[in-house]
Amino acid sequence: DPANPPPPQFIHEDPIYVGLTHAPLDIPGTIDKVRTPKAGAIVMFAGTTRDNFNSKTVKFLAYSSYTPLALRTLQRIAKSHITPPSEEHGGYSKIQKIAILHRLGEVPVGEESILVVVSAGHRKEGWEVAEEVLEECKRKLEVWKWEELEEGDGKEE
Amino acid sequence: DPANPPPPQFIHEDPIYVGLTHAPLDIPGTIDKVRTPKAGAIVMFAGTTRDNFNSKTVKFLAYSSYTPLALRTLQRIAKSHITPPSEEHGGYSKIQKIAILHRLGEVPVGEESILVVVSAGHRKEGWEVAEEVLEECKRKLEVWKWEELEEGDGKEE
Amino acid sequence: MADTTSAESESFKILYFAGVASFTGTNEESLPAPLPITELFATLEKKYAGIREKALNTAMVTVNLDYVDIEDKTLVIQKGDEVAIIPPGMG
Amino acid sequence: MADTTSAESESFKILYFAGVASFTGTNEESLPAPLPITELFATLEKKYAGIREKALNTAMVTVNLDYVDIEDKTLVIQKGDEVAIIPPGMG
Repeated sequence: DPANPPPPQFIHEDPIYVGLTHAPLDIPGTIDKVRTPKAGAIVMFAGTTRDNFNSKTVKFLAYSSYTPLALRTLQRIAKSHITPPSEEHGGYSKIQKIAILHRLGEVPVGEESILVVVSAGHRKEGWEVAEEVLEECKRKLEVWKWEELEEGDGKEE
Repeated sequence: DPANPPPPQFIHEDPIYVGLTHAPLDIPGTIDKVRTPKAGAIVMFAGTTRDNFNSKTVKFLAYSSYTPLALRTLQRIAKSHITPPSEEHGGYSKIQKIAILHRLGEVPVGEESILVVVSAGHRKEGWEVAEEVLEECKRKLEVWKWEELEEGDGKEE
Repeated sequence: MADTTSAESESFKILYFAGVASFTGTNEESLPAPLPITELFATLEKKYAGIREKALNTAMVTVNLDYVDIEDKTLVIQKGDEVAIIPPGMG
Repeated sequence: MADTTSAESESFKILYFAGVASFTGTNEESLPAPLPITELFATLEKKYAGIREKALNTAMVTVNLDYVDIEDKTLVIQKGDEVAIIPPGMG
């Protein structure tokens, strides 16, 4: 029922923050969740609804999920990247904090469907982990995309 | 004169937006500058002041610049990544828009000194160009960093 | 003692998503329990002819939020369990 | 005609940044023009003994916002020019 969407599902167990929500994603609020004096770098990836797919015009994307399982998967992915302090990273963790949010339901053209934000002591680790986390989400997250095309021939992925 | 800093210097020639300012960097405003229906990905890098450097406590970082030249360099770096539409990128440009901002003067611990934001049709190109642009800025930008350490022994880089 | 079991209490819940739900025409239904996990796909194929090849072969299965091996001969879906057919992710 | 030139009008502006400015103790000063670019570093070394090895050897030079080759024998800094010594970037 789009008029009465289920409540957002968030887990905030510092240094991880993950969630699924039908509301527009809050970029500055999510970045603030990973901010820390120990970080020299914050890397953010936002997946947005593009107006075209295989030369067809996209009206919107819609995402469905198996929410309790997807939330657990987000938590597991995020936690797996919080590693103990090590010599290699100057006595600090490879990354400091991580946030992953996925929007559900319709996501209009130009708006965000996923946010991955990582803070790290150094930029190299920030880039590396943010990209890894995004790819893991694409492969493992129990969230599915529906493309509503202008011609009406939506395509499940 | 920190009480009366020089005015910010911005160039906004869509699809590029670059600037140097003594004010805190505006993350959502900068992301909005690269937003476009043609993008499926927005990648952002924020360089932040870390509270430590070589095991010493950092009080703040301060940045000075040769502002007119640095602004010209930012514009040149940004423009160099706006390439013509190509077959390889499905008839679109490799990336859509790009924003680069650098803060000048004191940047307290936890705050941003540089923002690089790139929008692209696909995530691969977004990651690639954002990281390239950041490295070019580190190498070429006429901006210099001063680390104010707790012990008082600041170090020019 | 009176027989207090009903069709519902002797069933498990099964959830369908994305392409699988398009095939079944529903997101959720009840099926009779107990059911050995090894018989799940055959049971669904009997109900939805063609679903195995079209949707199940690339899917995974969870029982009560844990991924399971559909060839695990020791695993039997019990009444009240929540089973889900998980199609591949977004890629 | 009266001689209207002054020290200022016969000079160029030179800017120092970061480590170079720490060495010179100033961010900006005027030097007499014209000056062949090939003599710039020697002129600065005469004024700030040791600056060449400590700061100039890793620096680049701009004249009126354009990077120049300090070995370019055809290039002479003119009065009113803005010259800058550019230390290496942040790395």
